[in-house]
Amino acid sequence: MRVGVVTFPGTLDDHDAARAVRFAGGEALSLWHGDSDLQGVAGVILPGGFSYGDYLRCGAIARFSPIMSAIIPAAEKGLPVLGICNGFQVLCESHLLPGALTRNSELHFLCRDQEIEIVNNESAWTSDFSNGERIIIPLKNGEGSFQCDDRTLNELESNNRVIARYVGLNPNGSRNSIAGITNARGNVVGVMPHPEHAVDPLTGPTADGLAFFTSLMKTRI
Amino acid sequence: MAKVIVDVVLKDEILDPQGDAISRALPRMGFTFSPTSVRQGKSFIITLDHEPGSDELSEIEKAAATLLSNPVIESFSIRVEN
Amino acid sequence: MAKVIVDVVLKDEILDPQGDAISRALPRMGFTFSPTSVRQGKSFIITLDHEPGSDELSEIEKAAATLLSNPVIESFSIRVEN
Amino acid sequence: MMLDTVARATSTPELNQPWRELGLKEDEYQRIREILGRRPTSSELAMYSVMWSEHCSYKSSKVHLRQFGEKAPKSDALLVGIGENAGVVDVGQGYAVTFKVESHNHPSFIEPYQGAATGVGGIVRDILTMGARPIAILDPLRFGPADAADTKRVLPGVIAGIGGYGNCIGVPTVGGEVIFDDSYSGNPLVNALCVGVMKHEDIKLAKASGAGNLVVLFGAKTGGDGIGGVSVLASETFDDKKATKRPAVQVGDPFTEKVLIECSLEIFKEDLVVGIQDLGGAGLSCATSELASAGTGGMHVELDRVPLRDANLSPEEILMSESQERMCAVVPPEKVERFMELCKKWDVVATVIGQVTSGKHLEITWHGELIVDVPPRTVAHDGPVYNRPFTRPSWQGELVANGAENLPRPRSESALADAILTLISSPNISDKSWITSQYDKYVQGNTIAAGPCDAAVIRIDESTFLGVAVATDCNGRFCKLDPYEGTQLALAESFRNVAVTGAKPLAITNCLNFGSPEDAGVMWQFAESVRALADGALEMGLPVTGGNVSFYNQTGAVAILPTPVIGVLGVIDDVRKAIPYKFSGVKELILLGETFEEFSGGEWAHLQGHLGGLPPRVDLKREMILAQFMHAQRDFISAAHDLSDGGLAVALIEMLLHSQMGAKISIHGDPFTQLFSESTGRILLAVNPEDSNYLVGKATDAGITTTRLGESGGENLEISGVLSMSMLHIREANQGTIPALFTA
Ligand SMILES: Nc1ncnc2c1ncn2[C@@H]1O[C@H](COP(=O)(O)OP(=O)(O)O)[C@@H](O)[C@H]1O
Ligand SMILES: [Mg+2]
Repeated sequence: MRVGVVTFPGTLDDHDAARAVRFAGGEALSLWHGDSDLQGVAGVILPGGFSYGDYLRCGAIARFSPIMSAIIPAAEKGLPVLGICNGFQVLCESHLLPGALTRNSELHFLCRDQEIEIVNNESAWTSDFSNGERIIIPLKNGEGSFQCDDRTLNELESNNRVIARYVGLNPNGSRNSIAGITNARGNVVGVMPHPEHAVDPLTGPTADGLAFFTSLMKTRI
Repeated sequence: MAKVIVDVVLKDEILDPQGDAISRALPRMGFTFSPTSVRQGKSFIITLDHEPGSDELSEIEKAAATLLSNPVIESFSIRVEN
Repeated sequence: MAKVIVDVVLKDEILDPQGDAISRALPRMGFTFSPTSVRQGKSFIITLDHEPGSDELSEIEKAAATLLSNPVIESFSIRVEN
Repeated sequence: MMLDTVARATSTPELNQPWRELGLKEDEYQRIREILGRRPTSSELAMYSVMWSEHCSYKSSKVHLRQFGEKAPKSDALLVGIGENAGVVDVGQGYAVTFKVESHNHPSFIEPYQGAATGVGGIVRDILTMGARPIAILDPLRFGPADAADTKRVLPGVIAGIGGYGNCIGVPTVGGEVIFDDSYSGNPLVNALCVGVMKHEDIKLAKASGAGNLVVLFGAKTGGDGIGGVSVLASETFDDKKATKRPAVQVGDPFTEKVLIECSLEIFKEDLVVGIQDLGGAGLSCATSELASAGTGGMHVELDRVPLRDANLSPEEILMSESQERMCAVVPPEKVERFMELCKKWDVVATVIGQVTSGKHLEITWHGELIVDVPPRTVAHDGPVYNRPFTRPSWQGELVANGAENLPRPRSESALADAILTLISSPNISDKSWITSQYDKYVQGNTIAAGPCDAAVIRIDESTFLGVAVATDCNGRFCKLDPYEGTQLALAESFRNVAVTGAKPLAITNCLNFGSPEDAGVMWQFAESVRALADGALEMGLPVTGGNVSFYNQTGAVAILPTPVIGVLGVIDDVRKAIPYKFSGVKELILLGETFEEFSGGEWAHLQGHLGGLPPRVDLKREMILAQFMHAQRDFISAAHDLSDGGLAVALIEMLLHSQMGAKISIHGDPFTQLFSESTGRILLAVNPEDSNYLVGKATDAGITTTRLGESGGENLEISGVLSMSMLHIREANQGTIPALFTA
């Protein structure tokens, strides 16, 4: 299965995302921000980093790139898209996902091994987990606090659109300890911690993150 | 020459940890005025080499609404200085 | 009730990569107004439950000069809104 | 103001020039006149003044640094030595690794965030310039007392600045040091080390050769950053106080640097440059004169082509500007089109500003008029050389006579337990994760070990698992007591930190932070330190591949502790075999090395407010034996941790805390000495009980003293007959200090 990994100027974790796709048995294809051809990929990953320096707001400028103008309509039609960290921010800025990611409550960048609980295993990117499964993957960002208004929060909670929550102390002030969400259809997922950095215990805290990528391999499109 | 300033603030219901941190720091640093709240905002100072026409102002307003602020969490206002 | 707003901007001679990034993004996104520069600033909105007296304003000014801005690279101004 | 051309300089030989304001000495100014056979133009004066400054010319340190070449051991690993932007060593499989430390002390004191951020940016460009991908950053830091008000201003800003820059350019920050001492109150040290990796054939050098090749400036536009004093040249007369005020503070743009890294690496891959130099201190003056000087000498630059952020800059200011995120490349004409295409792809501004000529001079014009015409070597390499006087300070004798070995020692169970708690909760020893968690250690996906640990371990090849281990160290108190021994102790510790991972140490870099070279006592400390490092490197057979000297670190007349930070890099053939710092399950704990009554300059003495005596004795040969043992026996060692600050008590507790374990041990002899001595050449091992006899046998064969301490397990630290403490209690004491001091 071919999975596109987008590189914006300032993207940092594209190689890691591609490695994770390969570890999961897929083929990673690099997509350049300035192109608008998705080359027939079966899914797209927006990796972490600081697209366009994250100046203005995280993900704000990336949203207007040519590649996003191809991804947005495709995602609306059901193409699986996973946004990790900065990718999650881009998905929110693109209105493919609701809410926004804001400054961590402790006001500084935080890199640590974070326990999260998968609370919805019906999305395209979480089907290889079981519900309630607890995993440890790296969290690393300065603006990872998930915020939205009460109505949106209600909608997310009552429609089972939260896919993962932080376990224990809320690391960044996210509402309801939300670590990741999905769109109504379940094909677009945003997650703040980094599953692509947990596919090999040699370089990550665990290999727990791999299931995000193997989930896609099992998704029927 | 003119400056068009777009002020962006977080909506009231959105958590503002930076504003809160400042509220907490003020008394610690010996300041005695006691605000009911402190919020941190952003501003964009757009300098033009001429007075902006109404077309330009409405373009700037569009930029403010789409690029410079995120309507999900922020609101904005525009002022012109000469 | 009153709002005292402290506007903080980078001094003119200090590089503002954020402002520059916005300048570059505008034409790419199809905006046609062409600023000579875009600078990004910060603002602190201090809400009080009363009109600030002159003592309070001078305290706020002191806070602006020490806590809210970094005099090495930034300058500030204060405005009061009711 | 009238443009000061070469023609004008020739016709107005007596014009008064502000050489003194620019920091030149009278004889230095006269030498410039002799070299040129006329007075310099204001642009030439700007170039010479900054290139002949202490920072750029190493005029006070040169005579000493020569020892690194003179005493250099034979090393097959050394591919590029001192003199280039950074040294390069061969790590096998066709890979080469480059690493270097640099200081950004003074800027970080003025503006902690930007000072530290641009420090990281600068060292990363030095590494990139060698043709390498930057793969790791380490940050040796020194601050005033942890509870001082100014430390609360400086430290959080420095940490945020390092993280803000390193995280954003996607290079993991994986190690370093955080040390507090009074002497750094008005002069914190912000050093940054960067490691880069490349294939042998990709090594790039900073030289401009081949007449007709083009000089291309690429990266950020040039603004008025960091040109401070030089702006006097731009004023009507140099005593005109209205001189434009330029910011001394440079602001970093990590996004531009990230793009510059990717763009440069693509340019290197297609072999489009014959020489390349980053723009750091002294900006274009340095880059053009160094490139030309290292090449055949001739270069012509049209300065008015330099893209500007501030259109009002004068030519002198453009030459001096220290705007960040800029590089200068020498490109053959037939390759320039492709070069420009790649820059366009990454949205990097690139401009041809000149070309290499067949002449011997660096000529710079401004709108067609000649404003600089100099032999580039005289600017870049033939600066003044000072043989500054140095003498052992008169107070040194009294200082070393007063050893900490004579202080009253804790003896009772409760006094020993208190001493342990005080030690592990003290700012120097306490847990630094509040700091390290602000750094992205995972980016690039090759981090095998990152701080807190002895050495960072980074994989450089995903298929063969080749990797490197890097550490930095320095105990400035030891160096104050004896700069020679202290420097070798720093070398020994850094070396041992690499060795405990099982890596083979390969090369040394250094950042020599000292007070004023005009103080004969400081100069003595410096001379001793360099002599010690050169001797030590020779004894250990490791090349010093580069480094940096930072002088004038003092507040008023009081110098900082002499702080020669030593970095050691080692190679690991298979990172899967790297010895970790933590273990799980029940292990036997074994101490390698001998313990003597050595407390002077140590952490316990420091907490008693005491500094005096002689530092621990160092034995580099023993360190080498230990390293060989660790490498040879790595398959039988579950975890290892080197003993340093705070001795066995601290090393044991750190290892247990990270492994979430307690332990039951017994010690023989004076418990205080066993627990708190800082004798060097010691390593704590955790091994599977079934391997312990074998290991102890092997160590004994190698001539290494071993002590079987006991076993891990339980929830307490029990030292039989001495004390018992709850690990939970210990953890709280260890972890609370830094967050309590620095959380906003
Ligand atoms: N303490 C030192 N030990 C070894 N080499 C040094 C030391 N200080 C400076 N050097 C070497 O001198 C050369 C010039 O240093 P520097 O001017 O700092 O380089 P750059 O401008 O590229 O940062 C480099 O090769 C550097 O490694
Ligand atoms: Mg350099």
